[in-house]
Amino acid sequence: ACGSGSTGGDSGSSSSSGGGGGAENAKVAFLMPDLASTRYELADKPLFEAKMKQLCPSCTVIYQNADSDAAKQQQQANSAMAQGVKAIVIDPVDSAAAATIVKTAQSQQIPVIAYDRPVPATPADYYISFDNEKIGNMIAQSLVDHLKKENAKGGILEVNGSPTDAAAGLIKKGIHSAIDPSGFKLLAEYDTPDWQPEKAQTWVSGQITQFKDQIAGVVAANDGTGGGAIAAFKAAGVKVPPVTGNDAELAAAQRIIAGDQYNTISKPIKIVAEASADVAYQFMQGKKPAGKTTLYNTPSQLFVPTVVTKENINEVLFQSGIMKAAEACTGEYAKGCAELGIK
Amino acid sequence: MSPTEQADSVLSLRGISKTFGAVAALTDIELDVAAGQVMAIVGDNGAGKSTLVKILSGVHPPDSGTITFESREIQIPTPAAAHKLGIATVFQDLALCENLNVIQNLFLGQEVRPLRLNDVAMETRSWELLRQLSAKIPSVRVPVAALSGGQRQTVAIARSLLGDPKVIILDEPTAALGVAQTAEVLNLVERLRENGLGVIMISHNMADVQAVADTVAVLRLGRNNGVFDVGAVSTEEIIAAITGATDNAVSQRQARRKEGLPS
Amino acid sequence: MSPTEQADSVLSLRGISKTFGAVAALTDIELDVAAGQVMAIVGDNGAGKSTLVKILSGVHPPDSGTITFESREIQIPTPAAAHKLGIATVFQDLALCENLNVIQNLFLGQEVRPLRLNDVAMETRSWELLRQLSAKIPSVRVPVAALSGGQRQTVAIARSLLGDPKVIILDEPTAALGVAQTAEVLNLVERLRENGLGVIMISHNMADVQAVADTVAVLRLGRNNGVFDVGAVSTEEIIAAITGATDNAVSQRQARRKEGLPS
Amino acid sequence: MNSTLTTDRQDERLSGREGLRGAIADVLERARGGDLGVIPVVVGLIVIWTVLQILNPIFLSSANLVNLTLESAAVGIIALGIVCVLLVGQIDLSVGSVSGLSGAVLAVLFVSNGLPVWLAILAAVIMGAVIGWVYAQLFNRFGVPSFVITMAGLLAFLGLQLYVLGSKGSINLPFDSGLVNFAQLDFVPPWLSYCFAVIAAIWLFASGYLHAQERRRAGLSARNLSTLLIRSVALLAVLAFVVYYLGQTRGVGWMFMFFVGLVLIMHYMLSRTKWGRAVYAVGGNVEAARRAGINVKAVYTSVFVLCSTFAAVGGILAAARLAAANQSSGAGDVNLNAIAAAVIGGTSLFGGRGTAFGALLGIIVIQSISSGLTLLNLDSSIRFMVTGIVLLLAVVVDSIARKSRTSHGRA
Amino acid sequence: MNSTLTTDRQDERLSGREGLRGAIADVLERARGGDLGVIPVVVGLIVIWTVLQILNPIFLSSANLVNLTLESAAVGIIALGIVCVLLVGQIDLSVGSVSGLSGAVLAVLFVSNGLPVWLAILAAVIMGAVIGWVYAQLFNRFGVPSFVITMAGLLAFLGLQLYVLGSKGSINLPFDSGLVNFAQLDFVPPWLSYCFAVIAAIWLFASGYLHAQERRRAGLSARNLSTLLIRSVALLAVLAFVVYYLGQTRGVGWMFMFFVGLVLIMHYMLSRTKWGRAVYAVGGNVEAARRAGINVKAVYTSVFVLCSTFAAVGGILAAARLAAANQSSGAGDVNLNAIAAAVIGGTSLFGGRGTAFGALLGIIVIQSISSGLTLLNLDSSIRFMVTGIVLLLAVVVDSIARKSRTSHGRA
Ligand SMILES: Nc1ncnc2c1ncn2[C@@H]1O[C@H](COP(=O)(O)OP(=O)(O)OP(=O)(O)O)[C@@H](O)[C@H]1O
Ligand SMILES: Nc1ncnc2c1ncn2[C@@H]1O[C@H](COP(=O)(O)OP(=O)(O)OP(=O)(O)O)[C@@H](O)[C@H]1O
Ligand SMILES: [Mg+2]
Ligand SMILES: [Mg+2]
Repeated sequence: ACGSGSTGGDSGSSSSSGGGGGAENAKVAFLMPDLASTRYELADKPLFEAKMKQLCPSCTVIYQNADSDAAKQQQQANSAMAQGVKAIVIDPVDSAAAATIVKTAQSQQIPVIAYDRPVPATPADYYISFDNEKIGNMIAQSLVDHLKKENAKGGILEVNGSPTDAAAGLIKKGIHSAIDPSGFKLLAEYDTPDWQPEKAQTWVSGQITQFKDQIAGVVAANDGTGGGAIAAFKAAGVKVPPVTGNDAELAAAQRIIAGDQYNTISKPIKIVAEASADVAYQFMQGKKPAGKTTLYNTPSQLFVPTVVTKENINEVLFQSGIMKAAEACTGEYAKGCAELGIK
Repeated sequence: MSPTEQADSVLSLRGISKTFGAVAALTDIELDVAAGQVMAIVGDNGAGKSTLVKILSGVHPPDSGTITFESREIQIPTPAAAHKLGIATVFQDLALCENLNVIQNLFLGQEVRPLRLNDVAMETRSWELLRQLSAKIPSVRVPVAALSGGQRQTVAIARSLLGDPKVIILDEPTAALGVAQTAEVLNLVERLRENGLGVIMISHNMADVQAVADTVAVLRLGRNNGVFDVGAVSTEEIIAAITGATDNAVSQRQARRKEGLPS
Repeated sequence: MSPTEQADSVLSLRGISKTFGAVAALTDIELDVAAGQVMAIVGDNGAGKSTLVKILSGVHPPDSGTITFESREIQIPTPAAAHKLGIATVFQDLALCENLNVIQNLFLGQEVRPLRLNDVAMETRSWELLRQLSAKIPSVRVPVAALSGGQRQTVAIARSLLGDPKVIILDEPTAALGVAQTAEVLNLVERLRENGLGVIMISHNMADVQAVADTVAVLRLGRNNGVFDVGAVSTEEIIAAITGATDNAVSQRQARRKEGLPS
Repeated sequence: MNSTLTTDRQDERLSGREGLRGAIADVLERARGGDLGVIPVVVGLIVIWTVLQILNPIFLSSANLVNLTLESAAVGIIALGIVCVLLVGQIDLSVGSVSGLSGAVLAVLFVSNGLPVWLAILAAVIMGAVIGWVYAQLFNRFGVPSFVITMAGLLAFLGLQLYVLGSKGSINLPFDSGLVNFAQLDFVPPWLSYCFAVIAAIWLFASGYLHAQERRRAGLSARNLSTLLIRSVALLAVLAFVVYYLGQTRGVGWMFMFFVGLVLIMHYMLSRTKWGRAVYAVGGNVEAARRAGINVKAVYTSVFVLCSTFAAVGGILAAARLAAANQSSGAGDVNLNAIAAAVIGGTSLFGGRGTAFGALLGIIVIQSISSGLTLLNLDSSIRFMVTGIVLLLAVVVDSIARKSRTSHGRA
Repeated sequence: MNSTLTTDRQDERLSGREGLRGAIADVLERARGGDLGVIPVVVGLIVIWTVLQILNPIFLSSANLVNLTLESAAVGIIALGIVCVLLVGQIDLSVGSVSGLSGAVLAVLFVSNGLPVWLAILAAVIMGAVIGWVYAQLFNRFGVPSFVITMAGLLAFLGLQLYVLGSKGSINLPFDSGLVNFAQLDFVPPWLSYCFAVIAAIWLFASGYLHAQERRRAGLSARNLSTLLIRSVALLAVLAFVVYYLGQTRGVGWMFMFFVGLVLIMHYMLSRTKWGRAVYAVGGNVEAARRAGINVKAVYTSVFVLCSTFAAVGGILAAARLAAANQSSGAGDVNLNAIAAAVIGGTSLFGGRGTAFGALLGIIVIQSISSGLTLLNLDSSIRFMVTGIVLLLAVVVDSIARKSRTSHGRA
């Protein structure tokens, strides 16, 4: 670490080492991992920024999205440090590889808050998340329960996320933890390259020819691939079995309203994003916030997501204000909305 | 044998210059070509003959100078403009598309029935043209890449006859041709002259020049080095103008052969 | 004037045939070239001359037939093999790399000091060679793409002299050359003969053939059509053999000119 | 019949053949010479079909082949545009982004703004054309390599796609809209499919016959009646079999018919119009084309516009097939697959060589591999490896068949 | 001095210039003629640096430029290999996968199997060489287009990478290992950096002087003393400034020095050896090269091996810089960036034109854009759009500078 002793750039560095109290005009980095899910740009970022603005009107948030590339995330972190940020909130592309970023930042006395995904190898200063593995487990479990209730016969298809995405790996693990002991046969599973819905559609189409009516349900790791799976059934002209999702995208909500998709999962992004802004602000002021629990040797706060189905969609997504009925209940979805009482 | 009096010129150049990087390829060239006249341009290798041709056919713009065509001062910015004016050119490097076959090359840019190509008409016409030049091409449906050097040159010459040009420029048209094909091309040049076209022919072959040209313009190192009337000049004089000396490799060789030196 | 008795041959071909698709380019060719002898190969366009050259220089494999070099029967599978045997070739299409400059092209494949190229030595030698052929090349450091047709041909010829060949094959070496350069090349061919090399020269120019060749082999439509001793044959006879008829475009043209018909 | 030689058969070096025997001999001769057109690709295709069928017997089932045809259409249409740019020796790396953007524009206009579907489609297609026109301007004016222009486009239009989708992220197209139906559920009725097959065969025969007549009248060699008949009957048999086999399940999709129709139109344009000649000429030797008086810049413009337009059309169909437009539409391997389809179909990356049918065959190769291996349910690591190997296999077979070309002097 | 003309200046059409004045006139003349080598790229670079600096004043800060140099090294080395394949008119699409695989192999051998680091590096590099060799065999034997071979490689080696990483998915390299230090923390001490700068300047002067002497002795025109001096002093000034400015923070990283060293070696190999000549010849006209007796297959083999080896080395450095190898290493835009760096640096996709320095400049352009826009804190959609536009801007500047080339008859 001796080589990096003099880091920090021209102006920002001198004040950053001083630390104490004044966080005015400070910068904080908010580094998100990918564009495969819309949530980072549409939810996490604006919510975090809004909360930050409220806590510290003169502070700036440096937002970056690494587009699923760990090396790019490293570059983004480095450039944030060159700009003299006082804290980094990072949702790592690769939990293992992010250790470098944590190391580099900590060597410059910049605190790092792991967001959404942990950095197990090198403890960050704080960890705030819901648990991806748990998410996988919850969507799958909800589907399994539903199938059991309906006395469905047959097996399950599993559409995982990108084979080169660490988060997808966690979700996959979670899904298996629910399906493997469920008694339903896992007909086949597929890692969708780049989370592409088209790929998921192609694969599911093939499985429909292969397994015909044995397919009782499909566990898809996010809403995009879930949508691809549904389109495959529609295109094959067969009945759509229950299909899961994850991320609670608007399009998924509409499909749930229309009865095409069985579930998705809504993460309390607002709560998490605001909590992380809180924690980051404390760090920027030079405080050391304490965690609710400790995970991976890191003071942590974990939040629990909610599975959304037709039964609870109104209350979880619409009444809570996460989504607006006016956006979702357009055209063909108006009827479904009316039935579910969404206004 | 042929009219040498200066007819009013179809094409005349004044003060044409062209530089490539550090090399002055053409300096202050003057030239007049009349309808119904064959003008030969001769000169050593690299004298600038092909550069001049390229300027006339719109391939390169000149750096300076004016071109007058049918008494109007014109610009020839592109080869398409030259075509439109009625200037057809056979380039020294032939400029054929090797991936296209003979018919496709012949009619390139002037296809019969643009929206539904008339292959039969084009093939028939191709055979006519090629026969006329006594080309020895076994099939016109092979890509030009598969033709011999002389066969390609014949294709390039045949192509220049297709439109209805007023001036035809031939840059070393017989370089790769066999004796029979050369004779046909010379016949052709004479026919073109009879039809009132202006013909510019570049050649290193003094016999051919003497045979068909009316006037000979000599270029030397990118400059005019005299315009001669073919009837009034001997081969030796032309060669002297080309090489810039009366004592040159050609005359030495001839002298040696006459003296019958051993080999 | 020159030795016409059959020396024992460096290179002889028996029954060489080559087909391209549906075209029989060469059928049953026989040929013998002796050291210290200049063999001219003549023939109409597409007669198969260049194909024969390409077979001898390892560019195409023959379909059938045998090649004997210095009394050993050999295969020439690649151009590199031909180089190794001592067969140097000037191709009709020159085969130069347009992106490389003159020096780089001249020494391609036979650079001086492979691991630390000696540019100075190569440039000096290049100028020597080019001067010797009285090339008019302003600079040897420009890419070949910027040279005129004749300049390129000079480069290709100069290249063939670089190694230490036993047989030199020249495929229409003077086609694009000016009068002075042509004379130099003919001088060169005579010097090569004196140095005991076997020379195969392809040309459409009967005057050149008569000037330097010892024997003339005529190809017609891919077949042997006679081998003549230059001393004992007239231009007219050779032309008759090439065109396959005594009454041909060339003789007609000549007759017409003699009779002085109006152009 | 062979006694008097036609104009184009008089050279005595030609192995003289006419009639049916001649035609067969010709094909064999060309096979020996390596000049086989699309035959090597077909051979490659047969090899990989066999392999995949052995690995999973469902692969050649009617249902799966129907899927295959439908999945080929969108990227196939994009590949058709790529063939055109490759023919002039240029490249377009942005077809993926443009297709994604086009899907996004369609969805936003149609679903979010409630425009009629035809207007939304038109807008997306026009946008594609405009993008191509901009590329062409940059290329013609500044001479920037098309690789870099379109790479800039790849990034910029990906950004625009995200921007257009904006806060929605992913937009569903209604399943009951005509567009989605077209891409998913509309199949040509069996009787009409057979009609198409018959019409194609008759058309092949008639046009061949008239052409032969015309050639004979002009004193040129021509295919004789039996050759023409055999050709047409063979075509009829193949098409009828395809229609029959696909008809076992759902039949021939309209979207696939649309793709085939575009292939036929492009084939005509490239082989039978002045424009097509100009495209090949520019690709073969742009300077020669310019000297022949061809407006080279116009050719480049037309080709870039065509390519981007096809990309937009492909994007619309992809969105229709998925019944959604989202941020990852057009990302991933769309670019690579489209270019690879063109290259596998025999289009040269150096320009001047290739056909519209090549795009059709190429995309079928690519989709067969992808569909065949998707069916195998392998680990993704293994799947990637096997995909690579099978792709290589298909192309090696093709290349071996072509190989003799060089040794016969046609590079 | 100008009175007697040297051998190479005797043609009277040459505008005769010698000495310093001549050198300047020559440069101007070449600028007018559009034959500027890398100058246009440098101009493009200056333009985008100015733009980015205006947009965010941190961009040209020493700390950021140090990051920039370090981030350029890995992909820059890959681009160096790409330059070689492009020079022979081929392409390698698999450099991303190969670099990812190489990182994975390194990590597995070094971390999981506990091999010494040098052995793990050696194994990864050899694997790269073997991959290139296999490509070359396929290319030489079967004549499969390199586009398709390497696309198959892209898939197969991505699969292999996933397979090698196995269930671990991502492997950390220990922070205290020499390799990670080399990529992250090792900087050239200031005195040594200045030494390097001085050595480079002296070497430039000495070699130029000796060369000029030799030329004069051979009767050829040569650069005169003042030109040589000015050149060397200018180089010294530039290098010393770079060292000084980067030294404001961390200085010049050893990894960057390693990259620059490789660039210099490749520059020497390409411009001063027989092999380099053969590479350019094959790219310019492969048939002419073959006829000149060059072993064309060996040249292709060397080039493919070199490219894959560089890809492997780049992959090792990328892993070291990230201190981890994971499934997405080498994925994403590594391929596109490496090829774009080569193309932006003036390498032609059609072969025969390009330099090793082009790869250096090209990657700096690419990384500047990427780093500059990272600093700007934009939405992804806007960032993509701006990236595309800035990239285009850089290259349009470059192309306008080059443009006069065609109008002066050099295509
Ligand atoms: N595109 C070009 N770029 C640079 N220099 C060129 C270019 N074209 C021609 N030159 C130079 O201009 C001069 C004249 O060339 P040109 O081709 O006009 O000669 P030429 O008289 O046709 O010779 P030849 O008889 O050999 O065909 C030559 O020195 C050549 O090097
Ligand atoms: N690579 C090839 N592919 C197909 N056909 C070829 C090929 N090369 C030559 N031919 C054919 O072989 C025949 C002989 O060609 P060749 O080049 O040997 O003629 P040539 O005697 O050199 O003619 P020229 O005097 O015109 O140079 C020609 O009809 C030509 O079309
Ligand atoms: Mg010329
Ligand atoms: Mg020949």
